[in-house]
Amino acid sequence: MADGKTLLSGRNLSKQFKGLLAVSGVDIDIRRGEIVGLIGPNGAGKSTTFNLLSGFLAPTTGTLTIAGADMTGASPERISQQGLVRTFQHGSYLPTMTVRDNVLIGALGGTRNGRVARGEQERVIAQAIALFGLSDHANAVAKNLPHGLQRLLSMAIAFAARPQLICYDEPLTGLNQTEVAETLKVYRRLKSEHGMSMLLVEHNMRAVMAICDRIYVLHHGEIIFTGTPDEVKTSDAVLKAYLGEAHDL
Amino acid sequence: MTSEHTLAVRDLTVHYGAVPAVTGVSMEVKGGSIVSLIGANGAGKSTLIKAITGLVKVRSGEVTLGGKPLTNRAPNVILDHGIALVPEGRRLFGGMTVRENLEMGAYRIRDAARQAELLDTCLRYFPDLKAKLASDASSLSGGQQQMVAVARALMSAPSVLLLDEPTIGLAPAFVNVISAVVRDVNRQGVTVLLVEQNAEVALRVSHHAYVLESGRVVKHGPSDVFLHDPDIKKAYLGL
Amino acid sequence: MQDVVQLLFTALQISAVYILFSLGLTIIFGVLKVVNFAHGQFFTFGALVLSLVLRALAPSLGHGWAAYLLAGLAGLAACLFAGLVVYQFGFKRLERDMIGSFILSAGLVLLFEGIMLEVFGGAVRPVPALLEGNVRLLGLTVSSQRLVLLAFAVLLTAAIIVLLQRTRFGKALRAVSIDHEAAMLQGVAYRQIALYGFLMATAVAAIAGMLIAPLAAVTPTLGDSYLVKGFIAVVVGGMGSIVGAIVGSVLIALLESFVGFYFDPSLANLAIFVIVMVVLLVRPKGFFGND
Amino acid sequence: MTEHKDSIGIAAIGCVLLACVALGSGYVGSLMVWMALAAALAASLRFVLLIGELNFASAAFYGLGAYCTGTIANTADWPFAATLALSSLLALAVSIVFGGITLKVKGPYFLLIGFAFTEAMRILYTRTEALGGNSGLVGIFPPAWLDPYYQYFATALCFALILGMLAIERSHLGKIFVAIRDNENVVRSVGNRVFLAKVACFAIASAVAGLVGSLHAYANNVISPLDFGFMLSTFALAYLKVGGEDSPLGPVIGAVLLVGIASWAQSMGGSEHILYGLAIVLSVLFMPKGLMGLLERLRAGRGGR
Amino acid sequence: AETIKLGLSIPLSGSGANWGKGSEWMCAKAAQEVNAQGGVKVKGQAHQFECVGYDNKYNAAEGAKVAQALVARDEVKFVAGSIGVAPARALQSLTERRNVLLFTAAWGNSMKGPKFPLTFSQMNSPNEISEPLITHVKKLHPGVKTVVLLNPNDATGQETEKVAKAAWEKNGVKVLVSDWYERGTSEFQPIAAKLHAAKPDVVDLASTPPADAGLIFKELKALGWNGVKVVEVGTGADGLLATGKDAVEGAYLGAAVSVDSMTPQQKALDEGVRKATGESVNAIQIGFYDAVWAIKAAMEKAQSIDPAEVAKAMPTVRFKSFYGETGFGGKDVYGSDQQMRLPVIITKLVGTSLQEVGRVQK
Ligand SMILES: Nc1ncnc2c1ncn2[C@@H]1O[C@H](COP(=O)(O)OP(=O)(O)OP(=O)(O)O)[C@@H](O)[C@H]1O
Ligand SMILES: Nc1ncnc2c1ncn2[C@@H]1O[C@H](COP(=O)(O)OP(=O)(O)OP(=O)(O)O)[C@@H](O)[C@H]1O
Ligand SMILES: [Mg+2]
Ligand SMILES: [Mg+2]
Repeated sequence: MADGKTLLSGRNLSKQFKGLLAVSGVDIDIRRGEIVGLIGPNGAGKSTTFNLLSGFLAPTTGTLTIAGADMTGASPERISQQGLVRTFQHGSYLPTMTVRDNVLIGALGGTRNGRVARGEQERVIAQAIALFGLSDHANAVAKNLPHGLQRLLSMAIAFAARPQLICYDEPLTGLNQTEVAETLKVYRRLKSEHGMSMLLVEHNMRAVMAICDRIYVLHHGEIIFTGTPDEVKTSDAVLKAYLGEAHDL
Repeated sequence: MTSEHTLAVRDLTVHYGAVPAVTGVSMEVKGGSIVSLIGANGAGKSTLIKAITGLVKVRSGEVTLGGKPLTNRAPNVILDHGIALVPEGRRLFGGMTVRENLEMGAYRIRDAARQAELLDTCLRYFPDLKAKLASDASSLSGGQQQMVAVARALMSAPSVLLLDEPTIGLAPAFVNVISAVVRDVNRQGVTVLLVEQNAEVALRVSHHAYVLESGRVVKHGPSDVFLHDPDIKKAYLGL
Repeated sequence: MQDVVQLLFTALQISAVYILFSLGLTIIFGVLKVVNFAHGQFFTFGALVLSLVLRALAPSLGHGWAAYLLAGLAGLAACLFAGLVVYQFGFKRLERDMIGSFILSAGLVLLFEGIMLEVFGGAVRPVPALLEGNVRLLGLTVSSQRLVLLAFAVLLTAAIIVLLQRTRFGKALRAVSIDHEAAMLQGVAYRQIALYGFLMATAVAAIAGMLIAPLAAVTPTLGDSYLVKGFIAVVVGGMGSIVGAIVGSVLIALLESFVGFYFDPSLANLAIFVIVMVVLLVRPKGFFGND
Repeated sequence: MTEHKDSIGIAAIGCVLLACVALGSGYVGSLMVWMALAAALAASLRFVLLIGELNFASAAFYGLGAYCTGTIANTADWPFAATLALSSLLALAVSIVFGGITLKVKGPYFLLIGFAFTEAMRILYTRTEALGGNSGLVGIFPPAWLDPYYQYFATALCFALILGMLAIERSHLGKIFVAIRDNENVVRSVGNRVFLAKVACFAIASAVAGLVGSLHAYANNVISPLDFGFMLSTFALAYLKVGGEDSPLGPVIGAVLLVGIASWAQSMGGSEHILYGLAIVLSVLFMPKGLMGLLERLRAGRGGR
Repeated sequence: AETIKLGLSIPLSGSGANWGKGSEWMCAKAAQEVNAQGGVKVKGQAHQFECVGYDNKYNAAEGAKVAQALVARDEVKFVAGSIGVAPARALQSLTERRNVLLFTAAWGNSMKGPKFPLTFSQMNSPNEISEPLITHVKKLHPGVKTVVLLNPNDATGQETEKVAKAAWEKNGVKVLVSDWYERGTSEFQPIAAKLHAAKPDVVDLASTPPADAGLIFKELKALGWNGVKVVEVGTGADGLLATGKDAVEGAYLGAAVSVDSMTPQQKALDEGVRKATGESVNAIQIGFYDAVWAIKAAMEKAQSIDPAEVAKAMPTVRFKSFYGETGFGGKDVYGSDQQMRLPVIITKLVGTSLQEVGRVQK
């Protein structure tokens, strides 16, 4: 899998919390320009995997390669410099700052890592704000925004850092269906216009199925299935572990 | 059940500083029924729930349970009247074990046997928690925490249960579990007010629904009407 | 060898006061999230009132247990009243504002010290011991008052641990310390619990002050040096942790005894501050902190 | 718009103090310098508050600057500017090491580790004979050519430092500081070096504190270990809180007011403590956002009507 | 005639508050006596005295503020007393430059001598006290062979230690240990354990404040030690007794006065201080009373109220001190006659009162 198209490659990643093996022997690959989903029941280890990939947790075993460089055990800052930027499941924004300044912090991160040129900051910020539909709220303080806009803001911050790979942890929770549809449109543009890859952890199946090129299914810390959305929908193992019998997609 | 468990809100207005979040809302949750409160982001759903449970101050209007006024009482007093809340963002006691979290839920139940009984019921609803009883609540995954939050509210044996977006971050299978639990609890006679973004889920379990928009009730009626009327779905629910 | 045993025992005795002092600090921090600089003032106030009342009672009751009981109750009552006022009109209004309440407590230190100086004067007040004389124990001589103090420390600490770990009240206190709103939603009357927690801490401080009074220079500045040590004990042990406060206190007492003996007492003070920094580097939340 | 207002406000207060130095007797001049020193120290404290930490070690770095200056003044014949610079650099260097080790710790722990450091430094001074032990150092005078103007110089420099810190706060670096306070994981996740930024913030504030300490030594001519105990940090925090920590003007106004009150209360002997304590208690209780917050409220109230 | 302000830089808060309060009272009392006798008569005019004192909190920074307030704001030309080495040095750095006469109770040797022509000492320092006291104690207890010393780790302590060590050794007593502790210490058990471990014949607590000394003797007693107790510059019995109870019986003090041997006038002053502070008058406070009378005498002798003139006259005056008529000396030790000549009174604690056991008039 070490061809030029592979952006991220995790091998045999495990994480042990005291008595609990939260993630065990996970192999994960993301190619350039690909949108990958990571789904699984609650407590399956999705957020933990996220933390392993983004350097917020050091793996107990395994290796991590991003854009050709070994990133095993590297700090979050290092990994971000290598092109992977993530959001968090909760409160992934800067509450007391304005929307503009929130996005600025993302752009500054990109600037430091050479992904955003010094003169380009303003343009990148404006682009991020427009892209996620925050133009009317550019000067609002983040904590006063409605929840949905806060979600969009956290995506905008990550975007402004201009990474090659964006990892979103449950970005669509708490969005209504119109908002979800809008957001998915943005995702497609991130991929087509900005050439970004994406890793999504999400429980909104309809959205995951609609947007992802490939999906990993995690259960009890192990990958139990990999495939296209259509393959996932028809897999018995997945249905049983995750979707529950009587769920319509 | 009876009207003594009817939760009513009359002409309620809540401000954050000078900004109104809820304006002149009136609503009734009949004793023994399930009512859902739906609406877009920032519509004021959580604010309304917080006002009912005493977490934010009401500027004007009235909250009553079975006719008894409960406006602006402290959250613990509200709970003493049998109204329990599964708050937005879970608010578990990190640093305490799951068991201790559940015991805190039963804080007002002094009878040990009754507590044990309630714990049994909760573990029956959420068998996954059995293995986690001795774990620190903050080490649980998002979904597991959500289950603890619901279970903790049930531990107080409430007569009225308020849930603020209980399915947020839950895998589809667990969404069904929560729906089932809500229904089951309701069958035992508990009045339920369910706040949801996920309008479909909410409408399926509830009898009656209110739609909130910009802090005002813009529509209410029987849930099945909502669920089956395409116009309403389009206009208010973004479905 | 004899030295080492003596020093260990010394450390144990000293740690008794530190423990009582730091327990209060840690409880207040745990429940109210207040770094309470004024804690030492309650300690001092207890000792001062005790000395005053004892002197007033001396002509009629002498220095027996009865006099002590009455004076002790008076000291306790006075401190609880002061604590009540400080909480109701002070800390309650600054709920959860760590910086604000810290400054408030610093202001209270100045205010209280000034008032106590006006009221009680700066002279050292003699306080007779509850139990005079010394006892020989395992080949060591110990003053009886120290033993009384030690016994109280053990009893009070045990009582507090049981209270916090075993009782409904204790669990509520812990829950409140983690998320007071969530605790209220479970039916915990936060204001009341916080007040009780504050008063409990105040009472422990007052009792500690009254027990050490016969062994210390009782002036309006009595609590100052305990305050610094108490804070360090709490930090080393982990703020909000009861066990931590105990371990921290013992550690400081050990340092004070051993470094003081083998090097010099002023170096012991320096060592205590250095140790606190080292401990925090290794364990950024103290030995038992998790918050 | 408001950004300029703060700078102008600070500069205006600075000018008023300078004018008072010119108009007043020698004592008023000294008082203005104390106010300026206090304001700069409180502003340095506020600067670290940008990353969300209460820096109780500020008294230690202030003291370090003062002692460095005192030692040089007593032993070597260095140019004045070099002495100031070295004092500040020493504080900077020590703060980088200290911050580099301790900034992993947060909240009350960081506060109390700073407290411990301050006390450890104080005891260290008392034990060091070369630093004059407990009685401290004497004879720290500004050069003769500056002596008549020293009060202007010190006041002006303090305000320049305050404005300099404000400029950093308004820069991108300053935004990163505030972002760290808000949610450091987010800042980190987009690739900003959080720890480095924290140390930078702490070091800048400490260098300022060191420089102000140096000015203090020249202003008082005499220093002793007790000058730099934890009470100094506590008072700086009180200035900040009474003035209002949200606004850059807060520490300046708080310092001017409280140092003024202290000077006025001086003649009350023991009751000084009571009055001063009462002033702090009342302002914390009735002006939770400080004087600046109160002004804001009044203005908002009038505008709203 | 103008009213002459006498400035004071004294601790009025914290642990030194009582010294300051008593000093303030003694200054005011002396001023009142002078005024009642018709004031200070200079060139046909009778000037009145008035005392103003500010809290120096025992540190240099506050000392500097007090100095500015006294000298620059209140335009005080005479300082009738100052306590604490650090704040007194802050004051001195201003007074010498601004032509202000300064009395100080601080012992710092670095503050004395010809370099500081306007500075005078108002109290016996260890230089004066140690040797006579120690020689006297050795005479009373010829058997003692060994001593341990303890001092607070501050300027006062550091100076006392040097002198005391030399004095004991001169008397053929071996100094086993000389230790330091931090002022403000509250637990003295470890310190006592260490002193006790050396098994000394004498424990000399040198410049340890009385209340601390009481606590240490008490711990020593609990450990079973019972030798000769000395608190070289101990200023009074109250603090010792308050904390030491019966453990301080027999202690020798070098800077206290025995109430039993006081004249009625002295007793009246003692009463006054007791009212103000709750404790008996001590040597520091007496210095403030004496300084006022010394300033008056020097002014009248110089027939001037200019500080430089008054300072020039000061070494040659005789004046009415608390202890009786006296003057200035100290050229042999400090290089100039700026030290008030006061008797060294050696007292011993018997029961609850001090008894004078010796008096050395230099
Ligand atoms: N810091 C920790 N210490 C101990 N156990 C942990 C820790 N973090 C996570 N776990 C455990 O690891 C498992 C996986 O957690 P994780 O948060 O990765 O789940 P998830 O797949 O993100 O679930 P969800 O969809 O509910 O967010 C859970 O059982 C959780 O309890
Ligand atoms: N503490 C607060 N201070 C100021 N404004 C607030 C606060 N909390 C909420 N708001 C504002 O009040 C309005 C209503 O918020 P509320 O949380 O009640 O909405 P909601 O319907 O629960 O939305 P969501 O579905 O996102 O949870 C929003 O505009 C929100 O920004
Ligand atoms: Mg997760
Ligand atoms: Mg909500």
